[in-house]
Amino acid sequence: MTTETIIWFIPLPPLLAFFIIVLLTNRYKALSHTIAIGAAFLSWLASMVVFVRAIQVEHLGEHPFISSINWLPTGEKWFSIGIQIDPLSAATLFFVAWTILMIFLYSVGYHNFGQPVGDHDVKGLPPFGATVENPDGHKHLVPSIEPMYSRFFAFIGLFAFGMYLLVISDNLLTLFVGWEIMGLCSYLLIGFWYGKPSARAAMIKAFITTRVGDVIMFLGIAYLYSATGTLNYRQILYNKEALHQLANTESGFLGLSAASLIGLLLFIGAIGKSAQWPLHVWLPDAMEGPTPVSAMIHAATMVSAGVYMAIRVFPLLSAGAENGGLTSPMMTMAFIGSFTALFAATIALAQNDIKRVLAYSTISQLGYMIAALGIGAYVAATFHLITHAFFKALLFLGSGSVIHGMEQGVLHTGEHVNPQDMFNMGGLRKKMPVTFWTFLIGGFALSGFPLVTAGFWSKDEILADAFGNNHLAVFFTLALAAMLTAFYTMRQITLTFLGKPRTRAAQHAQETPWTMTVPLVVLAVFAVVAGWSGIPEHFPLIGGLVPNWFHEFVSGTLLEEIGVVPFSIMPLLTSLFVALGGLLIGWLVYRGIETKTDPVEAALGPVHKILKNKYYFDELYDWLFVRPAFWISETFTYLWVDRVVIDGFLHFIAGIAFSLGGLFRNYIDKPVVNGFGDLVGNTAKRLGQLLRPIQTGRVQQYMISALVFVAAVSVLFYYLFIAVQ
Amino acid sequence: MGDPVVLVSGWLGNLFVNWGLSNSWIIFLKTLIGVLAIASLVLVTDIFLVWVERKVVARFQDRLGPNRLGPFGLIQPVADVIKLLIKENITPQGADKFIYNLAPILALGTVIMIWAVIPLSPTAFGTDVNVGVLYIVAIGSISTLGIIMAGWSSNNKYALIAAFRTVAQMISYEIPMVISLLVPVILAKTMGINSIVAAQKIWFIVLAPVAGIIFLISSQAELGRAPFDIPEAESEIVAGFHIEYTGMKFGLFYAGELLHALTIGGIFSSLFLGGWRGPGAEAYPILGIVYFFIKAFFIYWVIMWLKYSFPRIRIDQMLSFNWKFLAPLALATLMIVAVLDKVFQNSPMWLYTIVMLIANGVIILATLQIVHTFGRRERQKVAVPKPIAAPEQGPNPSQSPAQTPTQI
Amino acid sequence: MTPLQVIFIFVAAITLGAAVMVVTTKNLIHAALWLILSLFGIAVFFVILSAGFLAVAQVVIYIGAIAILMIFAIMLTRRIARDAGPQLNSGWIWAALVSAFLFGGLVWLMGNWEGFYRSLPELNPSLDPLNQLGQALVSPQGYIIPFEVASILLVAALIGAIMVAWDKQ
Amino acid sequence: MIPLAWFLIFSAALFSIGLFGVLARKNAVAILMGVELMLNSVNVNLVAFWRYLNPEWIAGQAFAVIVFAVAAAEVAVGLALIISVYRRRNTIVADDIDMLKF
Repeated sequence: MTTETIIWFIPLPPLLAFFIIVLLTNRYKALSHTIAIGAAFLSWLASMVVFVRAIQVEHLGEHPFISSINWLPTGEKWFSIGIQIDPLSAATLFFVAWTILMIFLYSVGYHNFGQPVGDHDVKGLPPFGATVENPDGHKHLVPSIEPMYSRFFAFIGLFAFGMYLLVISDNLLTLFVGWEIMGLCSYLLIGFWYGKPSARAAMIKAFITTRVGDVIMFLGIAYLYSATGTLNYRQILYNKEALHQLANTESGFLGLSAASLIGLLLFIGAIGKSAQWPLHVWLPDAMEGPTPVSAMIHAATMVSAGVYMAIRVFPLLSAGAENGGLTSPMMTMAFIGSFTALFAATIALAQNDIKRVLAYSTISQLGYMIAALGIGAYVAATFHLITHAFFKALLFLGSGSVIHGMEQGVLHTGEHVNPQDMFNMGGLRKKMPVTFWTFLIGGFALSGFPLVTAGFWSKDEILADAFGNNHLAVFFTLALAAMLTAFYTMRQITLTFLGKPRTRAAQHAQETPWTMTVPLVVLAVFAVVAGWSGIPEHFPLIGGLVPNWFHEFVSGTLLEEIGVVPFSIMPLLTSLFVALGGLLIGWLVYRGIETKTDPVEAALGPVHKILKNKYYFDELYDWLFVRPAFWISETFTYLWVDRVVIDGFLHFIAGIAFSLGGLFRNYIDKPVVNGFGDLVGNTAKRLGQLLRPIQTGRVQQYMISALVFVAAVSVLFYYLFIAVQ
Repeated sequence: MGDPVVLVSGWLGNLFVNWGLSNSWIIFLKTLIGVLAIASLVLVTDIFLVWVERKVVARFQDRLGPNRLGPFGLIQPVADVIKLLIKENITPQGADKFIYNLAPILALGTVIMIWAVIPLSPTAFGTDVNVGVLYIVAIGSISTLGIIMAGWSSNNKYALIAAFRTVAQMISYEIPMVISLLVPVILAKTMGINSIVAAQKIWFIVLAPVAGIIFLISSQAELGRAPFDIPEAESEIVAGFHIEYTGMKFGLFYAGELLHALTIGGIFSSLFLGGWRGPGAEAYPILGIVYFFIKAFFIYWVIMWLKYSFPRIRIDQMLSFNWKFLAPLALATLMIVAVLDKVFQNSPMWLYTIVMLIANGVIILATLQIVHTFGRRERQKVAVPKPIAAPEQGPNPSQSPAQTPTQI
Repeated sequence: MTPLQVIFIFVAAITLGAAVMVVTTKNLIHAALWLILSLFGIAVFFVILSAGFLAVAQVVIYIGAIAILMIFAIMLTRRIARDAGPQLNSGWIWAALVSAFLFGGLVWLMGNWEGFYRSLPELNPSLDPLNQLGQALVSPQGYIIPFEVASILLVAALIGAIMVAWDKQ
Repeated sequence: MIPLAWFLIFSAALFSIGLFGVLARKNAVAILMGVELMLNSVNVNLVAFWRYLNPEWIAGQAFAVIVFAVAAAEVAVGLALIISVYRRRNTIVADDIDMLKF
């Protein structure tokens, strides 16, 4: 098979799995997950084949794998669907395939496959646990299998289809299709436990918030299409003339060029998808979904899609830039990205929920990438996208494993504690060694632990780019955010794993099954190794040991070669300092905490409260958008416009129609039409009654009447016709 | 000439011509006289038959029979007739008088009507109808009517049951009889009895013995004689359809039955035994009458022989014998004879005869083989010992249902 | 007045009288017997018309089979047969009028036909009607198809009659 | 010499009598008898026409034979129906079998 054919087939197995599970195998749990994982595996295999073939091609950026077919006629032109694997999508495909496969596998264990059916589990709520009896007659609670097990695998199958479609797409429209499919799946999976009111609220919130970004993004796509007549990447983004033309066209909006306006519109879509300020509010609430969902959608793939899209349209964003200068969309991105990075990191400081901390951390890291892109650090953004996907997926899965272990402890002891609150944990290092070590690796990678971890290399590259290109505001903001990141990461690790158990549930936590730990280990390996592909050549001591392959590969995506930022000691020292310093402070502050109070809370006072409440953004949005919307719909639209104006007009029309109808009815229908109908009907009826006695049912009388009639007719006939002649 | 029939006919013709009658009236009167003559002859013979029957049955039963009146008791039937005539004529209450009185007339009359088409000699015959065989069948069905009339009008349940039985039997056995009658028709290529007799240079019993046997058997049933005497089975329904008849009305039934047997003999001899044919019969037609009656009485004797040799069979046996054996066999014979006749119609007489004989032999053998097989199977079915009273084993079965719950 | 005419009038009178009895007599068995007499008279007519085969067939089929069958049916529905009430329905006067009108109309119609008083042609002595009939019924140039259809009809009627009258109990 | 007219008048009379029986008799068997009379009158006509009009052509007799067959079939089925009706409704009076009444 040609590579193109294989690429075409990459997204299909999960889609088929979705339909098969939904339509056929919904009742059979083992069969369903086998199909789903099998499909994921097939896609993974195809992706790996494609990836390997892609890295063997020289100058892949100039000769990508391309294939496309016409799909929808629009006048004289066609919307086409097609595939394209260039270095960027190949790299993305790599981490997407790995994380999806790992998370599929992880889901088996997370949803307690192999456990008994719960005592009173209902669909739409997380499993409560099942009572089992030991051989010695002792009854105790164990985790029970998810009631909607098959449905979960169907949904994540559909999600995987959307993600693969987005990655391999060669145009913005197909990308948008995959984008929206993922939006739908995100909605479905956040609300997977729809019995929980919080999950319902979260799913609606996520959907509507991302919809804001999507609509604007769609405007951008439409504008792009009307401006260029195509949505294909290669015809726009890798076409100097088209870019030049776009950059020199006035959009008539705030003095922006068409390229800038389109870039900004598309970027707003990315803001929604990647949960950047000010559309970040949905992501923390999305943690209501099952943890594999959080890991896959809200850490590794879907939120990365926003950044991926932004990276993909970078030529458009940067169109018109002169010699390292920044275009207006890039400046916007740099500002929003760095602001979000810091802003989310501060909120993460005050969160106690293990998953929420990671959610804010995700927002913060995505801000890093956006900021990097904003300052033109194309490769660094891509690099951080990939490493972040690995270690953040690892962290989420690790947190899921922790929660799972804690839930077992809760079930065992019967203690009513929140298994997600970090202050209820502690000392899990010995209970869950695999989870601990992998979580530690992930945490260090997130913090940017020097030299070893992937996060260090990618983050360092961003800082280096920011420093090297003299974007000092960005540099310092990101450095501060990195320090806070290291701090809250260490806080998390310390509270969760180190010290002593603060609850009985934590004492009885158990290590999770292999289906959950194996993905952790695999991802931990990538969390370390992925960084080694992008070590700058001029790095002290180890630079050049491993060639900076990643930079070479990915930068080939763009038309113009991006120069490597000259090495500078300042950002290196900074990142060393912030990472190690943050970790150290975190450990110092939180080690040995016995109570459930946060020492930082006292230190920060009212600021902590603001952080804890996420800067009151939810309340702000409520006051700013939700209530006015309610007011408009209830009072203005309904009471005034609808009831008074529209209804009044309609009632007026209806009244006229009524009186006309009455006129017709009383003067035309009733006397004329009805009268005629009744006349006919009554005549037939009376005639029938008149003739009824003839139907005696007696054959002989029938025959007599028939014969009399025949006789009469024949006599008549004779006299009329024969006798006359 | 030497033929009395022709002599008398010519003399009568001359007489009527001299009387000045028109031609058609002459034919009418001559026919009338012929009818009367034949009917009288037959009726007189009928009286004689009573003696024959009684004598023969006595011999079969190893006794003497009537022997007091006249030589060999020959006057006995006359005495019987006188006895019957002077007996009281009883008409049962509730009987349908007209039909009750009509029935015996039909019973005897139909038998006499058959003689209209049976040629006694080349010249002495009632009429030469070209559908003579069919005529015989038609008259036979009228005799059925007489019996059902008698049974119904007597207002007696036994009589009615007997009538039903008779009708069932006669209508059933009419089918093989008619089919077997068609075999001589095919062989002679005509339905006129005279022509059939004339065609029998070789007796048809030689060419078609199977048809003859079938005809004989079904005639036995038509007659209601043993083993097919179900209609009048004395031990079951007292005496059958004529239970209520006395005196000469009964006498008519009795005479009709006897005469019917002789009539069957006459039909059989005409159709299968060459009728009046015999040495010198063509030269001296009066000899033909003798030959004819010899053959007819021989068949009559065979019928009596059968009657007094066989026990009565059950009604279901009677019906299954007809529908499952006789009728299929008759159909098969008819088809085989028809085909062979068509194939060999132009071959010499000896070959034709041999082929027909062989075919009939094959039919007989095949039939015997089939009957043998089925008879054995039936016997084996019957021979399986039925479980009568199983020896006592274990607890009494009637008690076991009550015990079952406690055992479980 | 030839003897044949005398016989004709005699037989016709008996036949029509019997037919009238058939449709008027109260006792159904008697009606059946009158029917037999009437049918027998028709057989005689067939003889007069030189259709000997039909005459004999008439006796075999009508008297030997149909009439007997009717007597059986009457006996099987005996309770009705003994019903002493009137055997004509209320509309009999109409029926009589219609029948009379039909008779009158038919006679009047045929009276207008020029062949009404045609006399008897001589039969060709070389042609045997029976032989002719036999040939006509089974020859492809004749009536083989109606004949076969009639035999199929008979078989169907046989089976149908058995099925209809089958007493399931 | 018998003219054709005699036969025709005879058969017309027989037909009318049969028709009267069909129309006026109460008992279903009696109605069937009337039908038989009508069929026979037709047969007389057929044979008479054959004899008087076209003795060379045997059609009249052939049709009479077929009428026999039809009559036999009709009687067999008709009587079977009557007996069946008698079993179910315990009557063979034609006027009582009026389930098709209005």
